[in-house]
Amino acid sequence: MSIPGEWYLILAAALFILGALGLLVRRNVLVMFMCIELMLNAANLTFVTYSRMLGDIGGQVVVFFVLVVAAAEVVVGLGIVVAIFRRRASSSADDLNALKG
Amino acid sequence: MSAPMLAATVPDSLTFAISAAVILAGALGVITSRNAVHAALSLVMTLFGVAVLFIEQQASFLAAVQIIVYAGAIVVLFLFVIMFLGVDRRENVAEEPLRGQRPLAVLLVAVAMGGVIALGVSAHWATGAHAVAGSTTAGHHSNVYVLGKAVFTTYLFAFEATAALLVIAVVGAVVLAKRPRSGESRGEEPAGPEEPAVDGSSADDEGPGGPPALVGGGASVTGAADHGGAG
Amino acid sequence: MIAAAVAANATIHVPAIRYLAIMPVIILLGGAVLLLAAQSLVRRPLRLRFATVSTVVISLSAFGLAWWQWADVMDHGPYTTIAHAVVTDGFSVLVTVLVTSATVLFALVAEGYLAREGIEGGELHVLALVSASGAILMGQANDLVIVFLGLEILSIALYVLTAYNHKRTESGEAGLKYFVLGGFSSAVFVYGIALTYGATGTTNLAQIAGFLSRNVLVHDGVLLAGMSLLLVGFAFKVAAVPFHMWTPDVYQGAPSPVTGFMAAVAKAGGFAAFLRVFVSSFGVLRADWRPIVYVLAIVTLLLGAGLAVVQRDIKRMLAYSSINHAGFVLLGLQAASAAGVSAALYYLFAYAFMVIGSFAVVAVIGRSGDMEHDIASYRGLARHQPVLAFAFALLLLAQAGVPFTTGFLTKFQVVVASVDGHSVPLAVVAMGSAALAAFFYLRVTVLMYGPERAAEPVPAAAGGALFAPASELRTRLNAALLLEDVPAAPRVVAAATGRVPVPPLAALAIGICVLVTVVFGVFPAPLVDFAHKATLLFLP
Amino acid sequence: MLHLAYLMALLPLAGFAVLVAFGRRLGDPLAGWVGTVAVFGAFVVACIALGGLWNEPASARHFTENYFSWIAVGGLQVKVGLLLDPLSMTMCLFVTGVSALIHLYSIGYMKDDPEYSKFFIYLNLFVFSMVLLVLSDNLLVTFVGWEGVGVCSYFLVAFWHERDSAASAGKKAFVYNRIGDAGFLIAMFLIFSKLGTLDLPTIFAHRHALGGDATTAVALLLLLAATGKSAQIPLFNWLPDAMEGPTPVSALIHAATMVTAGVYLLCRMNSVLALTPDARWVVAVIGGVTAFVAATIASTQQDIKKVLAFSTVSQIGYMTLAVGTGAYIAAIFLMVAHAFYKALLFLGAGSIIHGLHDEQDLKRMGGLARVLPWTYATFLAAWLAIAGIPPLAGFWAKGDVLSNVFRKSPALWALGVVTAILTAYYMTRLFVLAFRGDQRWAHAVSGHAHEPLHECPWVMRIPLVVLAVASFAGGILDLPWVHTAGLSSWLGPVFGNSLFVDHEGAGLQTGLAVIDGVAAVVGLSVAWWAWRREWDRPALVPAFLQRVWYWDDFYDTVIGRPGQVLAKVAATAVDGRVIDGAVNGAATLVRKSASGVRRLQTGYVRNYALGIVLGLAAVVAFLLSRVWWS
Amino acid sequence: MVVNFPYLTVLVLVPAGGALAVALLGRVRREVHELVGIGVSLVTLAFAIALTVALHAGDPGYQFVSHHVWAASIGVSWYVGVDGISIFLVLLAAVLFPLALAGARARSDARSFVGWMLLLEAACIGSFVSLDLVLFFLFFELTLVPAYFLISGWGFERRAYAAVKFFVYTFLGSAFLLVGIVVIAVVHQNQTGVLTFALPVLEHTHLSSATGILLFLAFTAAFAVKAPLFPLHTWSPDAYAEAPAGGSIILAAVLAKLGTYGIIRFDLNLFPQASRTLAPLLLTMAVVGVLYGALVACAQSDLKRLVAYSSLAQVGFIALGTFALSTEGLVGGVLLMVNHGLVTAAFFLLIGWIYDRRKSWQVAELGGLQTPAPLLAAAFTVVMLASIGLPGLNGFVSEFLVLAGTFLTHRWWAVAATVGVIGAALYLLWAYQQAFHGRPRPAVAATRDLGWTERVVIAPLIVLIVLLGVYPKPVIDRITPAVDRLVAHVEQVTHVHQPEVATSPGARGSRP
Repeated sequence: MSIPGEWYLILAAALFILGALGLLVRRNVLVMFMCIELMLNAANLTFVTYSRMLGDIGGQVVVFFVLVVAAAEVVVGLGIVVAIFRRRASSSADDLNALKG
Repeated sequence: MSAPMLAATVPDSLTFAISAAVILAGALGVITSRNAVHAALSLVMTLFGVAVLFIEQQASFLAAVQIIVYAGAIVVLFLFVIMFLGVDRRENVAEEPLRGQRPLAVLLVAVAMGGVIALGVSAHWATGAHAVAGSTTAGHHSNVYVLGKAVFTTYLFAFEATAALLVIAVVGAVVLAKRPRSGESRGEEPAGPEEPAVDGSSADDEGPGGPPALVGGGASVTGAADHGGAG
Repeated sequence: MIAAAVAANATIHVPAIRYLAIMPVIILLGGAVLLLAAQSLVRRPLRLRFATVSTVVISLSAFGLAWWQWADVMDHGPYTTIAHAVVTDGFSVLVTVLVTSATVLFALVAEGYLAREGIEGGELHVLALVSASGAILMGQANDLVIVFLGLEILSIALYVLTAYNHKRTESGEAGLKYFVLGGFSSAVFVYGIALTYGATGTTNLAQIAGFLSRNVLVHDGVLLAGMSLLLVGFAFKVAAVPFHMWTPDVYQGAPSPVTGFMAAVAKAGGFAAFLRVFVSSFGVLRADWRPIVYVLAIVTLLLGAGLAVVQRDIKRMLAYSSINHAGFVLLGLQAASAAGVSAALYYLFAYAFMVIGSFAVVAVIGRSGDMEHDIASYRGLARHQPVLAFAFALLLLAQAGVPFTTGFLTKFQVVVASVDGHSVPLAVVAMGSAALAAFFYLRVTVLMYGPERAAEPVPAAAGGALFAPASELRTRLNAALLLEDVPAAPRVVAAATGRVPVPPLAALAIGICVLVTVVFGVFPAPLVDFAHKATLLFLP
Repeated sequence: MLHLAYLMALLPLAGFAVLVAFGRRLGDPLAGWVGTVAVFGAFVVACIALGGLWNEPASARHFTENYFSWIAVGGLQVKVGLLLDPLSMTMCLFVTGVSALIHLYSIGYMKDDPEYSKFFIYLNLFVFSMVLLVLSDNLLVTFVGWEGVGVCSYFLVAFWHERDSAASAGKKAFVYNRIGDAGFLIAMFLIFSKLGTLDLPTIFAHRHALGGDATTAVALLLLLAATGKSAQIPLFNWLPDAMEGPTPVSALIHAATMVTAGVYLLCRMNSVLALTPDARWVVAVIGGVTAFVAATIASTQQDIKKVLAFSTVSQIGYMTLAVGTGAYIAAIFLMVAHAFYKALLFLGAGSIIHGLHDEQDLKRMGGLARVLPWTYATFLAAWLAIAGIPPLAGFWAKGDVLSNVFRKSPALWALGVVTAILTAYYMTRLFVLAFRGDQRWAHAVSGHAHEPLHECPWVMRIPLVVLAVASFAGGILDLPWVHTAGLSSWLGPVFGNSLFVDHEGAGLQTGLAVIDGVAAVVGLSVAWWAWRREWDRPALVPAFLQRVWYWDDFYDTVIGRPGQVLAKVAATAVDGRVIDGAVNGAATLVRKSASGVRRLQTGYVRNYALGIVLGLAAVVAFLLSRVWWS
Repeated sequence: MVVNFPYLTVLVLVPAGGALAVALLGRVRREVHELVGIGVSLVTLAFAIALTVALHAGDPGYQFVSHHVWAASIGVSWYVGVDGISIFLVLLAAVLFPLALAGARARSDARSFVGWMLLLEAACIGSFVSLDLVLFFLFFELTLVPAYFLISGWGFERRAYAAVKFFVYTFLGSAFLLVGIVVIAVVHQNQTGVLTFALPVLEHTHLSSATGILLFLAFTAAFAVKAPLFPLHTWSPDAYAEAPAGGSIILAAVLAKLGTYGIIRFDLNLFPQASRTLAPLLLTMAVVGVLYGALVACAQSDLKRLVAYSSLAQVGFIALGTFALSTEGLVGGVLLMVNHGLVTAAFFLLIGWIYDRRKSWQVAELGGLQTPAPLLAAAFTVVMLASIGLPGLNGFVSEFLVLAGTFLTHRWWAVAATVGVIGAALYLLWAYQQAFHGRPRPAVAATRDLGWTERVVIAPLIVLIVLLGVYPKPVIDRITPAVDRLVAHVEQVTHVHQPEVATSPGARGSRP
């Protein structure tokens, strides 16, 4: 008898929330990206758990796609960071506030 | 809630408990470590924990992909950029320049946590129909087989559509990493080895199959899919 | 090892595919890839023109195919294909038509822009094509996974496009902000899919709807949480308040043609999926989500219009105006009816032309460096370039909802839908916000049709000393309202004198936008009927 | 022949039209002649019409004719038509007659004025309006004439528009009249709402349907109209100012004709008035008090025309008093007589002013009898007539009024007698100061050496003479002992039952007449004694009276200035700050609040994320609340 | 005339086409643009006159109707027609536009000016002839655009402020109108299953009293702003004052009539019950407007603002007559719309000419104009007297009808408004005295009198002012049947009848 799905789901929720918290409190853009990855992982964990709970393979397939998306996102995101870094040597999100109001 | 927990076997319980601890610790590490490199390593911890839980839930293929793509490729890319940019300096985590940001964030998190727990206590978590897209264990096939079949039937179109994402990733990386032609920017000197793999190999690599060179995991993904399809 | 485990007879039956359904996407994506490859074959001086022409041709082919699809749908009815992952109905075809035409216009506008800015353009067009395919996918998605992928294809390409102009720091900043927030909202969205999946057992929209109609889950926590997360994801994409905050920054920072594209296509894609998912799949739960959309719409309408009033940067102003427009489209969504859907679609369609045209003008006026976006740059434009000024004024007034433009019919139809859905106060708020919005559109036209300098020698109308206090009060108020005089920085004034070169293709694009806006405003029947026939595959 | 009656109105109108079109080209004096001939034509038509009417039996002297439908909406049917009966006939006769004379006079008087033709345009328009007022068989068309004469009065008072005082006086005249007009209008609405018509014969026929309160209201509202037009308390003080107009205008409009329109209106509506004794009392009191107050003021004025103006007010007060007592015929009698001698007085004054080059101050006259013999002689007749010296017209007419009043109210009669004394007093004072004593006008003519003081030309003399004869002999129109032949029998059928008929004995009547005569002589003698030698007696001209009982100051303080303040407050504070302020304030509010919200758009991406999370929390909280609270 | 010829469509399209033609004319001499503009508007005028003559006077219904589906799926149709009420407003617009074009020429850029003016004419006429609510709204809103450009393009010192205020204020008002239009159509659709915006059909919609009142308020909000009724008038002094002469003429004389016309045409037809219920409110607004307008006008030293406030008072009279809901009042109201249009147009023409000469509207700076410019003064006098309501000129007939009609149903409001009659004399005569009387200063003494073109332009207005004052019957006879029909409709729905005014008093009993 394995651990009930609810525990996984709550764990995933906690992970998701921690990821969101990290995004809100961290200034380093790269760490913010990582926090997004945390959130995606939480979603993945949820998918897999549901896949087990419902006995449905669909959840696992979705995780597969989420992984691809995450990869593509990271590539582009890091590309943007690199492009910006050429102009200013800072990866702090708080330094980017020329556009406002 | 506690009763089912007790009903679980000890190894399962232990595995879950340890993995959960690892996952949360890793997550906390990401959001608290001053050094971006440490954060990336913490992220690996979490990813690993998640992979364990995937296995624990009979999603062994995804666990493998998780390790290879995430830990193996994405985090490496992170580290690569961190090192390349030289921004592995410490960030003063204790200080928050934006007024009200942190208290509000923590408050929201607390509330959300409370909501989740309340939801967990009161509601049914999984109310959905069972095995809509196909059973996880259809005909006692392996996880990979079942997964592969789902990918090429129910999710065929989604699978094909991911090709577009990879095209974007390729082109995006090329565009963004391209050095400004007329130089008012910092990088006046000849281009350093900025992601040469991207620049070099992707330009002539096209097609829905996606370029394997971009992400380490990309090859695995396509490879696995090809494999399933062939089978 | 895995291969060995597979039984020899366990073949996988690839689902049936109606290629016509996905042909526009294939053309766009394939074209993008081919274009990318072909770029290297073309000599550098011709590269830009080549890319533009290719993009136009590719988009036009997709556009033509969309009409084929339309005929097909009208003759044989809507259908789903590829294991019910995509749907071809009037709705999806309209979105396709919209997106492809927006892409054509974008290509025309971008040509001149790129030439002026001296930026390599091939990838820009490739990315735009791919992004457009994402939007189309969102329009024809019948599965949350496809929605998600479409969303990501659309968004990630847009992140790159936003950061495309590496000569402008704003471009990079905007790209990064867009990316961080977009990634965040994607995560939220995915989590929403996960919860919905858990609650319904499927990600297929039709199956979700079927499940919900068969099972009474009206107040299921997980389902509602999932739905609300999806709603937030969409709301972010369509820039509904309070999920809008990226919009002004990104619109301002992105290259002007991209901004127009983004405003038209991203909004269309986002709303297309939003409408389909919520009206079709969650139709049963409309009692739950309609109040949320109601409030969202009100806040979006008012905040969008209100904040636009205080902007000085035309792109920011148009960004806030696009938020206001999103509020109007939300009216159609809030109605949660066939009329609402078609009104929203019509709105998106008409708006696409207005906004691309507007940003085309902005791109032209932005001058080299894409920096002249203070509204003072428009001072006296009508003197130098009356046609350009008139076109811009017309597009702005159409956005304000002036009659005999599509802009009026857009508002009219969402109001009809809203009233039909018994949301009269919402309709009133919407029209009230339109009046507020008129204020800032007019501000620009005031400048364009005003004198070139801040103060012109005015005919001597000696002020009655009797009313000195009152007139003094008025003067102060006028200054406060930013009406009388927008003090411009010397740089701006210097730059603003003289004609701005208008690239011929951009002029063509602006002309098309104006023509569509006016012709279908005066003879609305074709477009209105189009939107009316473009119903969803199913409505609960 | 009665069918030609419309020509009475049409001829002046034609004159007006011709002068509008060609006046300037015709020029001086041809334009004046055109105008004069038109009005003379009207007079001739009036005489012909009189003949026609005279030939009818007394009970059938009532001719109506409709020309065209002016307004026809729902119940409101207004036709332009005329009502010719002895009352309107009488009015027409003296209106056109006096007008013709004054036109003739004006040809001389206005000579060399740069806007000569315009003067006759206005005059012809005035005559047309006056005839319309008098002849109309419909209250609304009467109102047209009523307003027409008002606006002509405005034009003519402000004729010398470069003078600020003239312009102000014109405006004042119009506005005061306008206040009265409001009363007229409301009275018409009331009648219309009650009777559904404004047609005079119909109103008379169905007057009982009005109901008691409405009748009183109508009567009082018409009285308000009359006080405006006829310069009665409380709206009398525009008339003295109106003397800024050229003197023929004062003679015609502000003495003989227009100002009596109010009295005419009340006479016209006699059958309605008859139903409301309360209102008639008010009319009588207003008339009596006005007569007295104006007479006191007239006794102290220095300006020759002002004296005459207040005298006019006073005399019309008599007429109003007569109307109030129901003595309509007496009122009309006095009106006609007054038209003769007051026109004459004004024309005489005009002759003096003309001769003295626009000098109007009595202090700078004196001894004119020798220089202006024609004027002097004719003025003499008018003076005696108005003073009430028998057997001139004034004596008979005023006597008729007073004897009627006596039976109605001895108190008012006493007031009337005192007024009669005052009348004789101030007229004598004027006469003496102008024609007797030293010649104090040397400097007035000093600047005009090339044009020495002279008697007026013959065109001006003819009217003087004609009017002098009329003033002298006007009494024969209605001598008390020949009631069967004079005005009484002529007008009697018009008033019928509503006429107050005095049945006092001949003795009493004679006694009253003697008292009148004595009063006149007393007033005359006192003035003669007081002013024959002295021309400056401050004790006899108290400031209180000179300043018109502070009447203007009172209006200015109570209405004028608060009104101005109110208007200014309304314009600046209410309209500018409140109403417009609300609009601009709303705009500012939008801007301010937007600027506030704008500060939330900090540019920090993490703030934006927080915004998303907040919105997310709100949405989730809302939906989950439905779980828990359902 | 040919029965099926779309006369009204042509009437709308002629000026619209003219606008297009002027826009396409290219860079030719300004006189050419102006002549084309005048020519086109004269053709329109000829059409309008022909229609007026051809109108069946006794027919209360809509005539020259043409009805084409415009956008079927949203129920909107091109549905135009005129009755005795609207034909004169069409005629008014057709008369005033050529005069405004000829009499108040643009200082610069004649092409755009003429183009906008012609477009405005098309929009105005379109509004007056629309029988489809949405079509009406379209034209109603369309008027804003050219008006806005006219003010902001050729206006005076504070034109930007005035133009935007005008646009946004009226736009805000019509926001409610649009929602109201949609609501009544939807209610009708729910009752009958047919989605239509045709006025004659929607008339028969059954509305609950609460809905009726809300809709009435929504409609009236737009119309009251446009009219403008107190206290929603504050855009008008600014707009009238800052607009160029041509703009002021059209704004005050034609455009503002859209508001009062809308009230009569739509409020009364669609919401008779609510109109009657809320009549006291509207009447009070009207009366306050009459008195307040006069009061504030008394404090104006600027001729244009003065006329603006006098317009407020006049519009108050129109609203008064309308909400009296009696035949007399309504006929008076409609007539007053025409009359006020003529008078205000003449006012603004003259004021424009004064400005051309003296570069000022401040009465204090004009003093003594009558001496050098007697014709100007004469024309001004006639117009002023018409505005004051002098009998024999056009203003009186309508004002009297309005007041008499109001008195029948709402006595005290009429009495209060009658007091307002005094006010007009007060401020207009004061202004006239300040501007025209007195001894001219040397600068003023050199002022030109009216030239030939100016005489030709003002003469038709003066003639009409006099003609309508002396013989308004042809107009009244055509207005009355339509108004009768309207009143009958209101009475039928509300079951309240106006006090009957018997033509023969003998037949009358006691009155209510």
